[in-house]
Amino acid sequence: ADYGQRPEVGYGKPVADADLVLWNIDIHTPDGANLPAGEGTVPAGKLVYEQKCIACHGEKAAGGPVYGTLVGGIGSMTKSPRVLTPGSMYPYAPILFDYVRRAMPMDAPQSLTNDEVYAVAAYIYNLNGLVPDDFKMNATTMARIEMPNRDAFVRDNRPDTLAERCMSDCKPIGTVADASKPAAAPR
Amino acid sequence: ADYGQRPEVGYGKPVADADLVLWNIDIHTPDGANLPAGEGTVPAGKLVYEQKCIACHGEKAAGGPVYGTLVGGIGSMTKSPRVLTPGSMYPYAPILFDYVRRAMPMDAPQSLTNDEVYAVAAYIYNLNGLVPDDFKMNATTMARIEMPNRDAFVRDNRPDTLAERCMSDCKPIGTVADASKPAAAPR
Amino acid sequence: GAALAGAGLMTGSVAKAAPLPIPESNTVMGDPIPAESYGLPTEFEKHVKRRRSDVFKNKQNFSDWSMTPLQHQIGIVTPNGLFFERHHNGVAKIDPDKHRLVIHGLVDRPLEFSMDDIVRYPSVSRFHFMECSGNTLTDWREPKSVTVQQSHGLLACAQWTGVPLSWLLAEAGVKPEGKWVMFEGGDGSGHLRSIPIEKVMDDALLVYGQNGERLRAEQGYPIRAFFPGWEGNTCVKWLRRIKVVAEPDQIRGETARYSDPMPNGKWRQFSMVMECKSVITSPSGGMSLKGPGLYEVQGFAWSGNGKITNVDLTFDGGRTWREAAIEGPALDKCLTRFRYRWNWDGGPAKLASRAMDSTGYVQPTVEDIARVREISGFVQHHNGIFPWTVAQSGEVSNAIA
Amino acid sequence: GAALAGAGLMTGSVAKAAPLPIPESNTVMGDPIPAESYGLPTEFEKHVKRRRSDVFKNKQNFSDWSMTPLQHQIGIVTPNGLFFERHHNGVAKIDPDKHRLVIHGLVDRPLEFSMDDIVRYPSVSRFHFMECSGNTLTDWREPKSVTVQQSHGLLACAQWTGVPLSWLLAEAGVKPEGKWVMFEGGDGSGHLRSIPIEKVMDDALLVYGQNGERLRAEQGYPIRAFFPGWEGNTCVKWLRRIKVVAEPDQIRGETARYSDPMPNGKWRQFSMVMECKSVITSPSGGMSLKGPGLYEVQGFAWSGNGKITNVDLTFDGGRTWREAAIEGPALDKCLTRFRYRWNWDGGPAKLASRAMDSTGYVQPTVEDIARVREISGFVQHHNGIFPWTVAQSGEVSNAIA
Ligand code: HEC
Ligand code: HEC
Ligand SMILES: [Ca+2]
Ligand SMILES: [Ca+2]
Ligand SMILES: [Ca+2]
Ligand SMILES: [Ca+2]
Ligand SMILES: [Ca+2]
Ligand SMILES: [Ca+2]
Ligand SMILES: [Co+2]
Ligand SMILES: [Co+2]
Repeated sequence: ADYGQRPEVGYGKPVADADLVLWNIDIHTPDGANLPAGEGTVPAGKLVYEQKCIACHGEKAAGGPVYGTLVGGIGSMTKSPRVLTPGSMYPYAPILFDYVRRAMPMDAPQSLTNDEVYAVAAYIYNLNGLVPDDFKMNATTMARIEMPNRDAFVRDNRPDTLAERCMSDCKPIGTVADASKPAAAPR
Repeated sequence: ADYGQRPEVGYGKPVADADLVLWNIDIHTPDGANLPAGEGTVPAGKLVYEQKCIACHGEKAAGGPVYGTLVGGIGSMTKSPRVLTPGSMYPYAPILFDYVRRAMPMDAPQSLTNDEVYAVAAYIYNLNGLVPDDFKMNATTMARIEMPNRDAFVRDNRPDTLAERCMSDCKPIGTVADASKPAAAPR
Repeated sequence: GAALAGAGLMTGSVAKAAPLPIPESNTVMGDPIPAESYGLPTEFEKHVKRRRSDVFKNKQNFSDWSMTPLQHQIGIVTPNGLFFERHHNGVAKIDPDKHRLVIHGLVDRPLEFSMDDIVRYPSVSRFHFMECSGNTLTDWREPKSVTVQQSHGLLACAQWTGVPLSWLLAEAGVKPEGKWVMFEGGDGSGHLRSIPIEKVMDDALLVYGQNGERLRAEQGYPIRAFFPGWEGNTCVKWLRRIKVVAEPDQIRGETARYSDPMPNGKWRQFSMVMECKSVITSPSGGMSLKGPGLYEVQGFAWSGNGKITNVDLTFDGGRTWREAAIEGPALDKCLTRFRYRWNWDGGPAKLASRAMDSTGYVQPTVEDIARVREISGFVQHHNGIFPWTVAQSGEVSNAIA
Repeated sequence: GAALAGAGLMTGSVAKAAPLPIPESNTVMGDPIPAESYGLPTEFEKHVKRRRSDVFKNKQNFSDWSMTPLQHQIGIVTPNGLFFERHHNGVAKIDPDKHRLVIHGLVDRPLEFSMDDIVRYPSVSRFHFMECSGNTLTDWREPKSVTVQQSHGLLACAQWTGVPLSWLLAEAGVKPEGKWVMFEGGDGSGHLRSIPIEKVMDDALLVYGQNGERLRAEQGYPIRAFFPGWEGNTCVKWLRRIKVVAEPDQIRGETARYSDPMPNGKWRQFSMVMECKSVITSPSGGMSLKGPGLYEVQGFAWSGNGKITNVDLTFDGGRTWREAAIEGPALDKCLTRFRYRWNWDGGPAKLASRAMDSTGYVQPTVEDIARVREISGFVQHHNGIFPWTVAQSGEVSNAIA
C-alpha cells in the first residue's frame, strides 16, 4: 500500500549556506553568477599554463600528449569536421572558469587559486583571439566576453526520426551517404 | 511463436553402450544390477582399509579426523539421535559398493579395483555385524545381504503441514517442544 | 511539503564551526581504466563475503558448504561471487572443450554432446531461486546462528540460461519404460540424483549461464542440471551423464542422504520440492536498531511450488499479523522481496514473516512441522517461520526455540 | 519422436576405438571451500572481460571508457564485473562513512545526509538498462568495430536499488522557482549535470545497490543518481551535491559535451533520453558460422521511453522483416532479449534487428537519422539499425556503411 510512497520521516540534517562555501562552486555560466572575486591577466595566465598545463596540452595550448588543441575552430561549426575548443564551442565564457576550477589541472583538480583560474582563462581566450593581450579577467569582464558559439544551442526536440515498421517490400537499410541523396519517391 | 518449443534439429552424436563402459558405473542398488565381476574378503578389505581409508575414518572405521563412525547405529532409528552408518542407514547393501567406487577414497576417487571395493565393503559390513568373518563379497552375495533399514523409506507425501493464514488473535509462534504437547483446542 | 518527523528538521540551519571540506576524491585523479578487467567490489565492502558453514563446522572443506550473505543482499539477484556453495568433493575443474555430456539408458538413441553442441541449441533464460534442502539446519530446536547468513544462507537467486532438458531427452527418444532420469556429475564425488521424468519434461533446464555469464566453477561449470524450485542438490553440477531408468538406483545420496527423518524410524525420501518459505533479512540477527522510529522491514519469500502471493509479518510473536508489500517482478519459483514500514516503539518485539504461495500453501511454524515429522539432529526442509527478537537495546537476535 | 535434422542422427551407434575415458575431474579432489570468499569466473572464461575503448583510443585512461562484452552476455542482467565504465577522471575512492550528500539551492531546508541516513529510508529495486549517449560512436559512416562489444558495449543492465529522489527533494522542500536539479559528483572531474525537475520527481532514484550488492567503485560507490532510460552521464556517480536551480548552469558537460551536432552549425543539448534501439549479439562481428543450418539469432532491444513491444529481423538487408520472439520479463526501460530461429542456407546474408517500443516509436536507420541531424565526427545518440553481414564462409562482419 505504501510501497514507493514517500515515508513520513526525513533523515536529512540541516545544513547552512555558510557550510557549503567550498562546495557551492558551480558557475551559472550564461550570466557568470557565482563567479568568485579575483582577477588574472594574460601574462599571469601564461605562467600558470606553462607550469601546470603545458605537459598535457602542449605549447601555446595547441595540443599535447593527452589532449588536442584548446585553440582555434571558430567558424568551423558549419564545416566538417567541426573543431571544438573553448573558443569555438563554449557558448558562455564562464564555462571555462567553471571547468578549469573543478577539473583542471587533471592531476590536481581544485588546486588553483581563483586568480590563477582567471589568469589561465585569460591566456586561453587570448590565444583564441577572444580577448586582447591586456585583458583583465574577473567576474564582471568574463561574463561579458562575446562567444561565437553563443546562439548555436537548441533544446532536444526528439523524436526527430519517423521510421515506420515496414515488413515486406521495404527500402533496403540505407547509409549516411544515402541521406544526402534526394528522398525516394513515396512507395 | 517457437519460443520454448523444441527445435527441429538435434546436435547429439550417437554413442554406443560399449563407449560407456567406464562411465556406466551406477549400481541399481535394490537388486545389485550393474554390480561388476570381482570378489573380496573381510581380511583383504581390512588391508585395503588400513592402507587407503584409516587416515580419515580411523581405527576399525570407528571415526577419524574428518568423518564420524562407519560402524554401529543399528536399532537407533527410533531413538534420538539416530546413528547413521552404512550398517544402520543403507536400505540396500550395494549402496556401499556404488558409493565407495565413485567417491572413495576421497583423495583418489575411482582408484580402487572392483576387488578392492568388494573387499573393503566386506570389511565395513563385517564390522557392522552384517556379514560373517569368512564372507565373500561379490555381485551375487552383496545383493542378498539383509539390511536392517531396508523398509524404512517412504516417498514424499508433502504438503504435510496445513498452516492457516491467521491474521489476528492467533496462537503465538510455537516451538518444536510445543509440538509434543497436546494440540490446543480448536479456536 | 507535509510536516515531517525526524530529528534533523526540528532545528534551524545554524552554520557549523568550519565549512564542509572539499572531499579528497575531488582533488586527485582516480584509478585509471585498465586495458581489460573483470571488476570487483570496493575494499569498503570486504565484509560482504560468502562464508563457510561456521555454526555447523565440517571437519574438512571438500564436502562442505558456504553461505550467501543475505543480510547484505540488495534486490533479488544474488551476485555470482556471493552465490552459496555446496560441494561433495570440492570444486571440480573442467575444460569445456574436453567436456562431454552423455544421454543413455532407456532411450532409442544414446547421444553424446560437446559444449559446442549444447550452446548451439536455442536457449531460454529464467529467474529462479536455488535453496539447499539443509538450509536453516542449525536452527531447529534452539538458536545456533547469529546472522541470517548463517541461518538461511544456503539460498540464492539468479537468472539461469540454458536448454530445456526435455528437448535433449526427446532427441534421444525416451522409451516408454523410462520413468526416472539419473543425473551424474563430473566431480570427485560423482554426485548423482534421480529425478522423476515428469519434472524433467516439465520445466527442467540444462544450464550453462547464470546472471549474464557462464556458470562459475563453483556452480558446475561448464554445465549443470537445474530443476526450478527443487532442492539444490538435485541440480547436479559439472553434469556429464544422464541416464534414463525405470526406477531410481537408490544410491547413498537418495537414501542415506537427502532424506528426512519421520516418525517411527522412517525416512522420507525423494523430498525434492522446496516448499514456501520466507525470512526477514532486515532487521535480522546481529543487527542493532538505533532507537525508536521507522524501519523498513525487508526480507525474502520464495516457493518451489509457484509464485509468492502474500507475505504477512508479526511483531508480537505471532498474535497479530499485517500484510507486507511484495515488490515486483514477483516471478514463479523466484526470490521475492517483501517490504513493510514498521514504527518501532522502542519496546521488546518479536518479528517474523509468513509467506503464502499461489497454491494457497501457508508457511508453517516449526511447531507445525514438528507435529508431522521427527526431525532429530538431521534437519532437512526446515521451512518454518523464523522469528527474531528486538530487545529494548535494539539488539536483534535469533528467536527460534 | 519426430524426424530430426542433424548430422549425428543419420548414422548408427558404432562403438569408438576406445571407450570414453573417466574424466580426470572425477578422480581427484576439487578445490576446497575457503573460510570466506568472493568468487570469480573460471580461468576458461578469461576472455570475457570488459575492455577499454580500443577502436577510438583515448590518449589517457582517466577520461575514458570500457565496454561490456555483449557478445558473451547471457540473459538480461550484466554482471557487475563486466558493467561498462565511463569516467572523467578515473575511479574515485570514497569512504562511505565519511561521505556526505547535500541538497541545497532553491529549497526551503538545505539538508545534509550521511550514507547511514540514506540507507535508513525505505527503498525500491528496479531493473533498468544503462547506455552511454556515445554508444556506437565509432560506427556511423563506416565499419570501425569488429565486435558488438566495440560497437555497442557502452550498454548494460542491472537491478538498481535505492531511494526515490523525489522523497529527498520533498523533504528539502523545492521552491516554486526550482525547475532544474543539478547533480555533482565526488570525482576528480567534479562531473555535473542538470536535470529537469519533472524527471527527478517522476522516476529518478538515488541508488546504492546494483545487482544484489552495493555499487562498485566504478559505478559510483557509495551512491549515484539514476535516471531510468536517460544517458549514462546524467546518472552522476560518487554523488555529493544536489542543487535545485531555476535553469541549468550550462557548464561544459551541458554544452560543449553531451550535445549533438545538428544542421547549420547548431547543437542539440539536454538530449537525455536514450531512444529505442536494438542490436543482434549473436551472430555478431568476429563470429563465424559453422555451415548452413539452424542458428538462434539473439540480441538486445531497449528503450528509454518504455517497454519493448516488437523486434523485427531482416536477413536480406532490410527488404523483408520477420518478427522475433521477445523473452520475458520485458520490463520498462530494461534490456529485453529477442530470439529468432534462423535457418542459414549458406549464402551471403545481411542481418539486422529493428525494435519498436510502447510509444510506437520505431528504431530508425542511420539514413533516417542522418536526414535530420548532421552527425560529423562527434557521434551521439546513434540508435540506428545495425547490420551484420554473413559471408558464404560464415564470417560475420560489421556492415554499417
Ligand atoms: C594530466 C593531464 C592534464 C593536465 C596537467 C591539464 N589537463 Fe586540461 N585536460 C586534460 C584532459 C585529458 C582533458 C579532457 C577531459 C575530458 O574531456 O573529460 C582536458 C580538458 C581541458 C579543457 C577542456 C577543453 C575543451 O575543449 O572543452 C580545458 C579548458 C583544460 N583542460 C584546461 C587545462 C588547464 C588550464 C590546465 C592547467 C591549469 C590543464 N588543463 C591541465 C588533461 C590535462
Ligand atoms: C581424505 C579423506 C578420506 C579418505 C582417505 C576416505 N574417506 Fe570415506 N569419507 C570421507 C568423507 C569426508 C566422507 C563424507 C562425505 C560426504 O558425506 O559427502 C566420507 C564418507 C564415506 C562413506 C559414507 C559413510 C556413510 O555414512 O554413508 C563411506 C562408506 C566411506 N567414506 C568409505 C571409505 C573407504 C572405504 C575409504 C578407503 C577406500 C575411504 N572412505 C577413504 C573422507 C575420506
Ligand atoms: Ca540567468
Ligand atoms: Ca528393480
Ligand atoms: Ca573454448
Ligand atoms: Ca529432500
Ligand atoms: Ca561503515
Ligand atoms: Ca545527449
Ligand atoms: Co543441499
Ligand atoms: Co556517456
